[in-house]
Amino acid sequence: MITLEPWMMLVVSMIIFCIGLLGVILRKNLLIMLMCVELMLNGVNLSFVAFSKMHQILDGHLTVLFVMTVAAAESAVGLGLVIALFRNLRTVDSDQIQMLRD
Amino acid sequence: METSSSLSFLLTLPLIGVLIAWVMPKAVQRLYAIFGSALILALTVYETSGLLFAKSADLAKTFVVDQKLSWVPEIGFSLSLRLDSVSAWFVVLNTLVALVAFSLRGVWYRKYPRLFTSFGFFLVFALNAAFLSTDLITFYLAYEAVFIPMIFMVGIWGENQKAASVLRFFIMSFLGSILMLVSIFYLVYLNHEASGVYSAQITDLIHFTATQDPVKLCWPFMGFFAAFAIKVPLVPFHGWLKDVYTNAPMPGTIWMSGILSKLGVIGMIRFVLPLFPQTAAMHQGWLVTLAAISIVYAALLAIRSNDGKSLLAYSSISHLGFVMLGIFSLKSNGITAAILLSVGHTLVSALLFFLYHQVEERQAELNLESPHGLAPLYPVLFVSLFVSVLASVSLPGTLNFGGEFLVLLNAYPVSALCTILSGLGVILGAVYMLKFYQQLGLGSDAQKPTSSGVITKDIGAYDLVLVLMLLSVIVYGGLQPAMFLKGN
Amino acid sequence: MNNTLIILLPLLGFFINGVWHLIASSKGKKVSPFASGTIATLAMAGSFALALTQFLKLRAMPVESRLIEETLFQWMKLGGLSVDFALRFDSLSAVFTLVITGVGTLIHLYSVGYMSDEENIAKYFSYLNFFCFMMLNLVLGATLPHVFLGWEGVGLASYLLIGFWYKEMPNVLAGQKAFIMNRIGDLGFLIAMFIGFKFAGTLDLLEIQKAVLSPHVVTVFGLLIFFACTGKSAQIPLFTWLPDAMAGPTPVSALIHAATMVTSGIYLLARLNPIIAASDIVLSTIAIVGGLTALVAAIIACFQSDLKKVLAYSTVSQLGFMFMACGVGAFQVGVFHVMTHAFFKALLFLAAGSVIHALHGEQNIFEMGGLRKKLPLTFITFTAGWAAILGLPPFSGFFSKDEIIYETLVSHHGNKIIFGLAIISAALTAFYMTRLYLLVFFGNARMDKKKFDHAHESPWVMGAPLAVLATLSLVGGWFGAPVSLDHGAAEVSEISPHLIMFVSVVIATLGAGLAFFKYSKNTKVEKTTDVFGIDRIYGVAFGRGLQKLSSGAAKYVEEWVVQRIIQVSAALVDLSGNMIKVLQVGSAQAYLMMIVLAVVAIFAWFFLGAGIYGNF
Amino acid sequence: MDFGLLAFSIFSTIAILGSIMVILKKSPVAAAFSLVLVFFAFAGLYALMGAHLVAALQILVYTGAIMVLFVFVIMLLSQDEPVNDLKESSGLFKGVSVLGILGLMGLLIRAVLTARGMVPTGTLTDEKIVSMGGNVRLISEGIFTDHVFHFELTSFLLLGAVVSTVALAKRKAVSGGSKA
Amino acid sequence: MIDHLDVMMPWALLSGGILITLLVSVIRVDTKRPAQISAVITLLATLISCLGLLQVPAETVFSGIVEISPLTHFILALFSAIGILFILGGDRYLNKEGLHLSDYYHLLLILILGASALTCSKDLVVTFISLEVMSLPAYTLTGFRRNDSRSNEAAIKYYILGGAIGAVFLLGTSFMFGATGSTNLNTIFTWSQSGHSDMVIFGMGHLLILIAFMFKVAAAPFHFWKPDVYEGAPTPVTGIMATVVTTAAFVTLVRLIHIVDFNNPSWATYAVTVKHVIRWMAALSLIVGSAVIITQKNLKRMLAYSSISHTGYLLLGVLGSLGKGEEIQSVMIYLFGYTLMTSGIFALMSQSEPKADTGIELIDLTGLMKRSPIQTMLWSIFFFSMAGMPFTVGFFTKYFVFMSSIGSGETPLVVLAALCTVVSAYAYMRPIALMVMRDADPTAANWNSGFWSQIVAVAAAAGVVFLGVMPNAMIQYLKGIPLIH
Repeated sequence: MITLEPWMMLVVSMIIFCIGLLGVILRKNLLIMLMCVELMLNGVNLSFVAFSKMHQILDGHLTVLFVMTVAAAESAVGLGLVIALFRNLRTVDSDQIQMLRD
Repeated sequence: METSSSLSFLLTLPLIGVLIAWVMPKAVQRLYAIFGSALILALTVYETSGLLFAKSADLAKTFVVDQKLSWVPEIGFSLSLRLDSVSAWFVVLNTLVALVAFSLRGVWYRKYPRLFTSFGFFLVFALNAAFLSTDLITFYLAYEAVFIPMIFMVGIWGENQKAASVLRFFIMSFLGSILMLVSIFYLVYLNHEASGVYSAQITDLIHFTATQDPVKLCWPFMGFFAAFAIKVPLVPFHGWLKDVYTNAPMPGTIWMSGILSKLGVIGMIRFVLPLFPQTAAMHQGWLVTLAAISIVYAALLAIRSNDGKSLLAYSSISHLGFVMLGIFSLKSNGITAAILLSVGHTLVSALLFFLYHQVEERQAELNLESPHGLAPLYPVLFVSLFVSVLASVSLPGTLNFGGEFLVLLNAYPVSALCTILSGLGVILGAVYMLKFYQQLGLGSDAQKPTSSGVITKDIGAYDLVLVLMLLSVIVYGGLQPAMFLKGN
Repeated sequence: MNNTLIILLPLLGFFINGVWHLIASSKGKKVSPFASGTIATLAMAGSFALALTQFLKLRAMPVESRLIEETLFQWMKLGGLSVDFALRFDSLSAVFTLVITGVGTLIHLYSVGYMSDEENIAKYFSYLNFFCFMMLNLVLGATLPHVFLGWEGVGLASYLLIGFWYKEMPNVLAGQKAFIMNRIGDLGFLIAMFIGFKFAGTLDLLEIQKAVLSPHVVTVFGLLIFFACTGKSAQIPLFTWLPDAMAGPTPVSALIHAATMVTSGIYLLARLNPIIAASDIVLSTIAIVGGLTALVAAIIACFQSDLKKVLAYSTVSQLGFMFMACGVGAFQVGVFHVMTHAFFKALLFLAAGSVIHALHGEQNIFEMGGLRKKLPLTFITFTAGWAAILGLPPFSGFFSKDEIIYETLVSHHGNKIIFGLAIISAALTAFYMTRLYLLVFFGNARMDKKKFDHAHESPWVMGAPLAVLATLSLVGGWFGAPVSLDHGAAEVSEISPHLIMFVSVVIATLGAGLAFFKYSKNTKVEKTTDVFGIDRIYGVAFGRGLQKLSSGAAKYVEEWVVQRIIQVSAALVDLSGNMIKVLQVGSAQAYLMMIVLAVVAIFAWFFLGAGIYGNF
Repeated sequence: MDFGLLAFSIFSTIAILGSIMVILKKSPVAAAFSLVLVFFAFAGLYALMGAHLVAALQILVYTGAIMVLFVFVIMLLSQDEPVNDLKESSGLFKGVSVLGILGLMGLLIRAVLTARGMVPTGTLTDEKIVSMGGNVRLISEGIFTDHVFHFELTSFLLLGAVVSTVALAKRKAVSGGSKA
Repeated sequence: MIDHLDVMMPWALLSGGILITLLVSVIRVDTKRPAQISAVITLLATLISCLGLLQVPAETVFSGIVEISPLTHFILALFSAIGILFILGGDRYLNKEGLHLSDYYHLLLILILGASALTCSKDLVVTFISLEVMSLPAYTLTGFRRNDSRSNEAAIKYYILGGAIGAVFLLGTSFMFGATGSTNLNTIFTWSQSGHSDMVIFGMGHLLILIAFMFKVAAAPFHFWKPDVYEGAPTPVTGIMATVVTTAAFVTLVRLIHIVDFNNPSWATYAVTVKHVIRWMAALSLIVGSAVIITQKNLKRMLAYSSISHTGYLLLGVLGSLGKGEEIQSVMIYLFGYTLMTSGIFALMSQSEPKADTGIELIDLTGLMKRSPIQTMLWSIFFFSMAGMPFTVGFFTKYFVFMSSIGSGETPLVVLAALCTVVSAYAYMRPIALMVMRDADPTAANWNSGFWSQIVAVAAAAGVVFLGVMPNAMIQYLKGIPLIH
């Protein structure tokens, strides 16, 4: 009988990671892009826990805690940047910010 | 062979010259530069007199000086200098060329004169270092360092198209030299693998390459060859030359054609042939062909040139082709003859550019398409110019004749066809050099310019003394080339 | 010491006059022609005197060891090559030295009068002295490079003197042409030296003759040497410069382009005669080329209207005779003709100069006529020269030319073709010389009346050399060739020399008669005709051809290949930069996509390369 | 099918569908709520693996803090109207991106599948964790013993984030600055 | 922890200094000077205490997750010095741009803290956190010109890409963790020394980590962010990124590459894979950097591409060091030299006063020779050094990199690098040509040498030339530093 095994979690985490990545690439709304970055981090978090489970250790859990903190800080800064941009350009569309090129 | 510390003064003196230039008032920079370089010249001749004037090659050997200063011992760099009868000539010529270049009057003594003088002395320093060094890395450093003042010299005091031309000059030369650098690294590395010592000493590397398969050494050989072929330059690596020669200020042109090109010569003699004797022998066929093509091709281009500087520039390539022919004969006699010829070429090209500048000072628009007939106005100047032209067409009795004759004599057994082809260069040389002289000096009845600010007098006393000095060396060397032929 | 002094005196004269000229001209002063000329002439006269004493010394020696050698210094030494700067005075050199210094002295003297109006007189004399110095180097030099030194040196002097009146560009260009055509020949000389050194291991003139060389090498060497001679001695194919060289002052033409320099080819062949004579191919080439040159030049001379040009082609033709002599192995005869030719041709030129001088520069023979009364001395001396070149006995030309014609028939290497060429050329010589003679001195005066009235006999400084040379033209042949070069000399032959003598005189008379018939009355103006168009062909081939080649090299190779390669590589780098830049679109998401693609590529590579990893 | 697998299937399906919704929803608010859904599903997955502390913090930090922040900003910037920005990109771009991501996903899954049957390096089975005082206790101990450097570093991270946010969000720029 | 206080002194000083600076700026809100002075004093103290500890042997603290070694002290000292240079050199620029906020100094200090933590981390999670500690201030500083949309844009791009790549790094960490059960580098290395069957997940994780740092050092094809970010960021921030961030990232990259025991035969095939990846990236970076640099007109973009090509050279050094840890000094020397010249260039760049707000264009340099010979000389020295001309430190940096990669059989790549050097040398000579050979364009920027920035530039130039002539001390010291293990 099939039972729940950590590798299944890993597969899910990979799928979530990739969906997050795809979201960052495809969405034009900066806020949604930021959300997708969170999605990626979540995917990785899941894999940490799954690996932790596999190895029968708890380090992965600890890591996830720190990642969460980092994610929070990062999204705060990200949102700050988006706000600053919005003040100047009145937009959160990533297509509007292609002045720097070549 | 003696070991002494007397060599380092050949490097320190010009550096001191650089420093003093910034103390001297701007108004006396020319005077200072002339006296400074003359003093260095005198000291250099004194220092090298044992080698220069030795009666025989064996006697000269006793005057060879070696000096090794530790520099960056961590990676085996050392400042290895060697003064032998080859480098002695180049070192002396270097200062002599500097003296000639410094003697020219022009915009460089009005605009940033201190910078000009210090660049000049720095060139002397870097070139001396390159000529004396027997450590490949040191040589490379000095070889590259020459660019720095040269770029600025063309850039600051040059003529119209200077930016493009100097960039092209820099990039092409840099391309060659960096390929050489990679080759040097490669050899140093291989030597390290074999002997466990990091050394770029030419002697060590020669020992090493002697044990190697010449086919394997093909690539490093090409790297070295590329650097020096571009520097000399050999056709078809000459694309940079004409523009930068014509756009450079005259002292820069004199430096470039007179002595910078000799970096390639000494590189071939000192490094390429000793390091890769068998590889060079493998490639001798096309090397000799390339030299012959350079001679004829550059001469053909010179015939068509209607600008004095570019004519002289092409003639420089053509004559250096003879030097290369002598070197690629791969015989010690041929190489000795090539050294003789490069001494001659240095003197003659410095002299020709110097005198051409004198003519230019007197008549601004010098187009070789029509005759100017200036000779009767400035008889002494034009007699000097004519004698220099004769030396350039290597009339017997001049230094260049001895060089070209001996080069061809030694190249003939290697490749009769290429020698005959090169011989055509002698004929073509007469064609364009006579054109050069005739269009400047002969023909129509010229009038002295009346506008102020233009020199209307014949060549000045100081300039005349300088010219006579060079001419006497050329003629003396033509009659007594034995002095220059003490082997390498 | 004397050998050295022989060459040093002209050198000294060169320096004195040269420096004098420079000082004077930079101060804007004029040099006295008399003083300057005296210095130059004295230098030459001293040289001549020394040469005479050396000659007498030589005569006193036993025949087989007639050689006075002086080594000044070692010139070049490199590896197996050792070249001394040495002067060798032997019989052959003696002839040439005496001719050079003797005739030279006379022409210097003549120039004092002829060039008295010249502004840069000191320069002129310094050049003349310089020429003599170089010419003496040529004939006294002991090694091939030394000969080459003189060889090029006389070319240079010739260049300078042809273009002496350098304000006229054609003169300069004529000089340039001479110099460059000579240089073409010199290339042969150079390569001959290389071959000589490669196979004989020496460049010493005596040693190289002793060297054992394979027939092949000898042939190539000889042909190259002869090629060099065609340049210097104006033979086919390199003869066209000589007529142009008449742009120089007439005494120069007399000295350089008639008496001395152009004969240095003969000198060289005679000097190297053992090697030259060792190859039949070389000899017959020389003979054929010489014969053809004699004929062609003679034909051209018949159609010239310029006084000096006629003489110039005549010189070419006479040089052809000398080469014919060498070509049939009769070197001593050739040298003999050099000597006699030096006398009478110098005389003819100087007399022509006297005519030109009298007519203030008029050179067209159809603008002359009837001058025999006006210029009696010139007329008489010219007559002597005329007779000599025609080969009328007992004038000097008779002896030498007759002997050449004889040798072409009877020598080992001679044959009927060469004989035929010689005979026809001799007839033509008589024709055009007589034509010239008649047009200048007889008939009506065809120039302006005023000009005719102004014409007057030259001063004594010009007259005296004429007289001396006329005498020499008369007696010069009586001594026979004072050298003994016995290679290929005629053996006992069934053809009597007297028969040939008779034939040649008859032929000369026929030619002269024909000319007399045509020109004694009829003085219809003839334009100069470029009979063979050789000059034109050369102009196209060398002048335009070289220009074309040069512009072709500049355009097609330099611009389209060399510079284009640089431009294209620069453009390629630039293009690649711009193409890579296309990816830099400015959108973070696009960047991320490219990163993803790169990651996928790396992982794919990892899996492909890592197929052996792990347990799958 | 046991409970774990069933719960896993449900939670993972919710998570995957929720994430897909995040990138498909036109309105940012809708996307944000989809994301919340995903976070909840993740909490469930964590709980399934016995990571109770992580599950709890997932809810607290992500859903409680980060997502609130997001929604707040969305509202602040009035970005709640739906915009179909997926249409804006070119088909090629989308196609290549999707293909690339699918490839990446395949490779990543291929890689993690090799982790099946991995030999555990630790010995902390569920039973042992319970015997040692539970998940939370062990983790907390870890934070203040072995991972104290992480902790301290994180404090500077937060400090940096605070300063950053302040610097960025300051309404008025000091124009001209002090021209000292 | 307390027993390591002696070696942790610089850290204590730095962290304490950050807090004090914060406090100071809260106390005196009206002026920014106190924060500036406090920051300089903090960095100075850190620098001095680091220099005092340069000879202390390496040891690990915090239960093996932080390694304190001469290298880390050296790097911290270097970072502090750079920090001081940029605070002083950028003073003028900040005033001019109205950016003179105390936040700038806080962020700068935190960035330096994060960067130095990155270099001494022996744990992947710590690496991740310190990466973020370094990156967050970097994002903010990039967007520090809040009223300039270009600056915003650059920050956002940097942030989006950096965040995504951070996740990628974390995924790699997770894979490593999954494969080995630990995130500690020593444990991972020990694990790799014994042959294991599940290498795929490990290798994948390793590659992910490498990719993340390749992104940080901007190796092609992960370089796209760099030109945009460089251009948009305020000039001193660009300078900080080019020096501190790049150096920290590179040192960490080298450390992370070597967590696999390449000498172990079971990793031979993987070693080849990694080598290929690095080789390709080096080649691409060289090509991209030097080919695009010649098309650039904006000075900062130019320097961005220049730094991409320098990344290529550095990767050559990394390649040379692969599997032989003792060879790594080529990278260190390169970084040191590169840092020196970049500091100088940015100090000079902050002296410009462009007339248009498009940033500093090449055209702004035209005719500088006439206006300011000293600045021209300084520019020339730095550009010559960039091109690797002799008698500048740039030559020696290239020397070591070339030597070490020739030593590992990468000669074709070195030839490519040499050719790229020529191409980029053209790009470096072009501004010199503009300065010297052209008259000033009417739209060219004014150049006013501020006191401090000039001192910084002169000091950097003196360092460049001195180390180009007498590199002994640098070589001796950096040779003696073991980077790995």
